[in-house]
Amino acid sequence: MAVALVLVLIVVGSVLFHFLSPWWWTPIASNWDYIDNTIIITFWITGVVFAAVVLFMAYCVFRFRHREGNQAAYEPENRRLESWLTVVTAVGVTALLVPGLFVWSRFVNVPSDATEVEVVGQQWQWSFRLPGKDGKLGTSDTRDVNAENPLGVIAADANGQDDVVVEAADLHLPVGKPVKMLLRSIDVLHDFYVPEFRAKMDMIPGSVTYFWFTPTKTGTFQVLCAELCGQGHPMMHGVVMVDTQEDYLAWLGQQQTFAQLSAPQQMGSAE
Amino acid sequence: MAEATANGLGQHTLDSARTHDATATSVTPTEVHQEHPIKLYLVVWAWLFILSTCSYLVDYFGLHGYLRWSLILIFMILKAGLIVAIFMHMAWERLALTYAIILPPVLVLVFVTLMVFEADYTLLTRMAFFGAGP
Amino acid sequence: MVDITPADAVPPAEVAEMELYHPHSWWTKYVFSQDAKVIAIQYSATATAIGMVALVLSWLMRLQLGFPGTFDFITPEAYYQFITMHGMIMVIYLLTALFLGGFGNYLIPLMVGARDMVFPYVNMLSYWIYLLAVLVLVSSFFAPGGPTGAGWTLYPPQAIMTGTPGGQDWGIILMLVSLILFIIGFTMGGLNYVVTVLQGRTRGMTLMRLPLTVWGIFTATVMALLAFPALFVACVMMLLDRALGTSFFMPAIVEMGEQLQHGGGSPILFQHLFWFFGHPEVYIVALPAFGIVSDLISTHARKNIFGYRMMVWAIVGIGALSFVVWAHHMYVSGMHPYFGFFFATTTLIIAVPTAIKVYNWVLTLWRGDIHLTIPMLFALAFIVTFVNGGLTGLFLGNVVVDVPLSDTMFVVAHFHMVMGVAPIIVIFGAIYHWYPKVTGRMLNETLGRFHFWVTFLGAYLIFFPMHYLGLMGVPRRYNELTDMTVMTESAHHLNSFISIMAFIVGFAQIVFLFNLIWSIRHGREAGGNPWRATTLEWQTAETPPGHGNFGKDLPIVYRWAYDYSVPGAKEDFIPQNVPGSFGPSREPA
Amino acid sequence: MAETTLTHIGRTGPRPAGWQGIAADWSSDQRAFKNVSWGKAMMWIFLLSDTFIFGCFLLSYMTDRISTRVPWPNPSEVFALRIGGSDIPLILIAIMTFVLISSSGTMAMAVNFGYRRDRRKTAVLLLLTAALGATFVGMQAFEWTKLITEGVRPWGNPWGAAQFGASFFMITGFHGTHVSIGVIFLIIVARKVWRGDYDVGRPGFFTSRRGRYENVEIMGLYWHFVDLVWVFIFAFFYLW
Ligand code: HEA
Ligand code: HEA
Ligand code: CUA
Ligand SMILES: [Cu+2]
Repeated sequence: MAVALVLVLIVVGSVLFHFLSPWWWTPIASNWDYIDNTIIITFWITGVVFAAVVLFMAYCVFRFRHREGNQAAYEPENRRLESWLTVVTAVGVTALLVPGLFVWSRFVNVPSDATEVEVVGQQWQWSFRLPGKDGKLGTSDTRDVNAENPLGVIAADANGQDDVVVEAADLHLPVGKPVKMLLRSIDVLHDFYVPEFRAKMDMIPGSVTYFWFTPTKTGTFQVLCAELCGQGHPMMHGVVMVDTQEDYLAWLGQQQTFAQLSAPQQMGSAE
Repeated sequence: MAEATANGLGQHTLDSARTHDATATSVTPTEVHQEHPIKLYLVVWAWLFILSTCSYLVDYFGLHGYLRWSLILIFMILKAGLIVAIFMHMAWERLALTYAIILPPVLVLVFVTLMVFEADYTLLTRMAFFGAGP
Repeated sequence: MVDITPADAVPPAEVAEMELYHPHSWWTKYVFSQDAKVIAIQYSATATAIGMVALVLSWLMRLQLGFPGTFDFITPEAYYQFITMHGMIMVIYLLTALFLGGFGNYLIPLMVGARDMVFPYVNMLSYWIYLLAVLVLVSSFFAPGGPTGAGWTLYPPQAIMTGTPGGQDWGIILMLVSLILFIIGFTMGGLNYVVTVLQGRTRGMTLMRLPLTVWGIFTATVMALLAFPALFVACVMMLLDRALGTSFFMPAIVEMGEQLQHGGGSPILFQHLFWFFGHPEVYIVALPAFGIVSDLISTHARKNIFGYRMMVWAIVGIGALSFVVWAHHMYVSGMHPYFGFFFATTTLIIAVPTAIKVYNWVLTLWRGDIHLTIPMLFALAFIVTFVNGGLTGLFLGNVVVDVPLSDTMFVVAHFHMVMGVAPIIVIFGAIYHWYPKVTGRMLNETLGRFHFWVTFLGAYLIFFPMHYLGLMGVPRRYNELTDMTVMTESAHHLNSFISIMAFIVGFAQIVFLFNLIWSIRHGREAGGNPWRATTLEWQTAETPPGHGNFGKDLPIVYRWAYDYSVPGAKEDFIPQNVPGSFGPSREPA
Repeated sequence: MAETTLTHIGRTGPRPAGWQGIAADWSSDQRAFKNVSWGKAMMWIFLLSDTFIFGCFLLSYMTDRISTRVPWPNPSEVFALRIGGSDIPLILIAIMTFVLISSSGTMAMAVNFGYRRDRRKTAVLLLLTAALGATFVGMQAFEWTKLITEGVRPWGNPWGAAQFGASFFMITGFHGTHVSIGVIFLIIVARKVWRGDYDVGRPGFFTSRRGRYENVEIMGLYWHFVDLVWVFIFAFFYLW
């Protein structure tokens, strides 16, 4: 009896907790509400299954608990029931998978009007690079990283000269424009994660990874590192500010390009 | 494989071992003798030499591209097949064992295939973002 | 085709009775023993001991998370060392060793009706190498720089760099060496378990008459033999990267402003190798639990397991499929983006055989005669926690849903529910179930019920709310949750609550350990078959079984392992070695 | 299915072949691999596990080689030997291949004579196999020395990708270790054959099981496997 009751309470408690607890995701600030919707679908399907299985179990424990003189039924198998259940499960799983795959294909295929922004991770800070006037990011090389060229932009690449370099500071993005985040690391694995944007992706040294999104709300958002990258990992916060177009341009105007940043050093070496 | 068992090469003890068992309910070790004519081994040996020479010649003549790769693979598979089938007596084992051993490596092949794509993708991003290479 | 085979028709023996190795001295009998049962106890004791270390580590982690800033000795370095060792010990040195080395050694020979493992000497070596691996692991706590803090996934490049504790000290090296030793030791044991099941069964014991426990352990062992090689290779290559300066996993890297000598390697290769091992590994610790719980449910519900044949195929199917889902741990690792489609599909397909197992467990309860003994309670708790954890696995498996949830506390909650709670609970149930066979005495019932309720409800309260932290976006592997916009005040309270529950649950384990030791002398005498179970281990002449397991003659098997409540039979169970047919012995062909 | 039922009841007679044979074997009692002893089954399964090890090694090498932008040294030139004034590509490797294949040949014949209970021939052939194996390891040592003097290191080499040396030393090293272990066991088995342990069924130290001539075959399985791996290494590392 007690056991059956506890099982029922577990289901009731879990469901109540789900609906009543104050712990829920942050308000979304990107176009990935598709993801939220998929999660909601998943919650419904799995929630129903969980409740059904545990309640059924509770019923069995209550109804078929041992009493003097009881005898269990002898029923090795029931093909019909088994295949029927298999089919239902397959349907449930498909209902989860299909929307998921559709959203994933959106997630990996970047719209052509997205602007590129490069994020560079290093222990334990974030830097950024924007393509500059030509709209193209120059190539980079970790071997070229040094105090003057912290992002390792290849100086010989003309595309790189006008790139805007934001070293260890906040990133600004214009609201409503799709961006493709190109993720690069010069030391270990990191992961660029803004909970409000829902999207995240690891950065791997020696390769460039990406994800894209469209910021839909202005405001200040915290960047978290979501891949263990050494003892400074939990401190590796950053800031992304989503601005209106004017604010964004104002900010952009104050930033320095790679050419500007490396100029004093070139003069210095000329002496 | 089935033919190999059927053509009577070796494994003549199989049947006798079973009848033997049947009569003696007591426990007797069944030892299966993999006896095959020595000549068979010599022939295989010779073939392995020939195939190795062929694969060596692929390099010696400096063949290139798909021709080279497909020849290498063909000779490799033939050699591996001979070793496993004849030298390791797989051809005369019962199919239960054969499949139990041959099938799982398919998982490695899946892994290999995926890693080909993965590695190509890595190379692609490296070329695109880091330039063609030092 | 269900053939109505006359139950007593058993083919004549075709395998030689093995000769036993007879111990000559106290040493060879109890220490360097070749008896699988002694080896099993050695394995279990070692695994439990090291498991307690991991439990204490989890307390320390929870101290830090629940009460941040209160405990100065838990530095970030120390925290990372704790989670790494906690995770690694729990998964490999506790669960894998306990299920395969412990339960496998004890139960396989007994359940298949063999005198011992096929190669007892190699089996013995297996344990000693395992012990060596554990000692190497423990030694890293005392090495300069402490154990590695790279997370149990040991991802390079950070695992071998200065920013990570133990990266440029001894920690990582000892960890890798210990893993390599573990794999070698395990392979020796694993070959024994597999060959014993395949080639060493008694007369009449067909594969389709094996108890599901054996099926679970057997399949898990086969998987381990095929999955551990990937870890072995990854460890060797990482060791070379660390010790010789090779660049298998190391691209060009700037470490704290210094250019390293490495170049051109592929960090993601390690991740693939690790998870090619790692995903099968999580099922390696799940399948034995699946098998054992099936037997517990069937025995204590006095009813045959429902859909035995499907259960077997589900185990085998899960085992095979789990080799093609590994990259679901890497959805956000930056691998080839199109892999997401493939791996999401395979991952969700695995839910189908798993679901079948769940259905069959609850359908076994249906119209059963449920005795709410302690093993049965644990079995019920297993179903609840496993279904809960498995269903959250579906969130993570669905690639796009994994994007926001990956590397958050949601993942931590998922895998604790499905691995840290569910199989551990099965272990407890199994210990309550088989302890009488091993020692001849029952465990104390009152302490047992206390242990059950605290562990089950406590663990559920620890890990169920934790999902919601992850949903909020709280990342895992953060020792400091301050300065974070996602961490609300109430979330901090939730964390403290979780920690308090963790201490309570941990305390219950100490009660359990006490029960284990106390009952060896003071438990109620059990007799040979206290649960009135059908499988062969309960039919031995002596309890605990002697060397050689079965006395003079090996048992002959006439039926499957689940003849409970057969209509027309005198008792509500018919042991496997009882000839003659009673009613419709409709065992699967 | 008729056969399945038959084996259940235990009638004798030839076991069915083909798919029916598989079903019959797996659904029979006592053992799934009929006519396969414990030792042999264990060796096969071990080799399967080992296949995964070598598979993973080769696949890691492949991944590293594909993903690096640095050109891969041309093995044909790297492993060339200067004989009589001209560079002959890969010649040493070719010879090593032939040596190893020959050892496989002698091993196969040793197994054969073992089953004919020809103690003398078996032992001699086993020793010959061991000698060829040792020669192989010796030549590998020579090759390593040569490359090391030419500047190949695990962390770099004069001609290109650093992973070249690393993969080379790792893969051939691991294979060489297998060969060396094989040589040791060959000598042990040869001694047992020579002493007649397998004729009288004397229990072995390692397994405490009675020795049988089948042990020679089990040894052979291992040895052929080592040769088999070399076939793949030769194709993928040296020729590709
Ligand atoms: C015992 C161990 C175990 C088991 C059995 C599972 C089972 C599953 N796991 Fe879990 N998992 C882990 C242990 C385990 N996992 C660990 C340790 C990690 C983290 C490692 C780390 O990063 O440190 C992890 C991480 C992990 C991830 C990666 C998350 C990330 O890092 O981003 C994913 C993603 O796909 C995943 C998925 C699944 C799925 C789909 C299952 C499925 O097999 C579950 C199937 C079961 C069910 C579905 C429930 C029963 C079914 C029904 C009742 C049927 C009804 C259902 C429907 C109709 C829909 N797991
Ligand atoms: C089987 C595996 C297992 C088990 C049992 C546990 C048990 C527990 N784990 Fe652990 N954990 C992992 C596997 C496991 N864990 C892994 C793989 C990681 C990831 C590491 C990484 O990120 O690298 C992790 C990480 C992890 C974290 C995340 C750290 C972080 O990301 O910052 C936390 C935090 O709360 C945590 C807490 C706990 C707690 C409170 C318990 C328990 O205290 C829960 C309650 C206790 C029990 C249910 C009983 C346990 C019984 C025993 C331990 C053994 C006794 C055995 C016998 C007597 C036979 N664990
Ligand atoms: Cu950067 Cu974690
Ligand atoms: Cu997984």
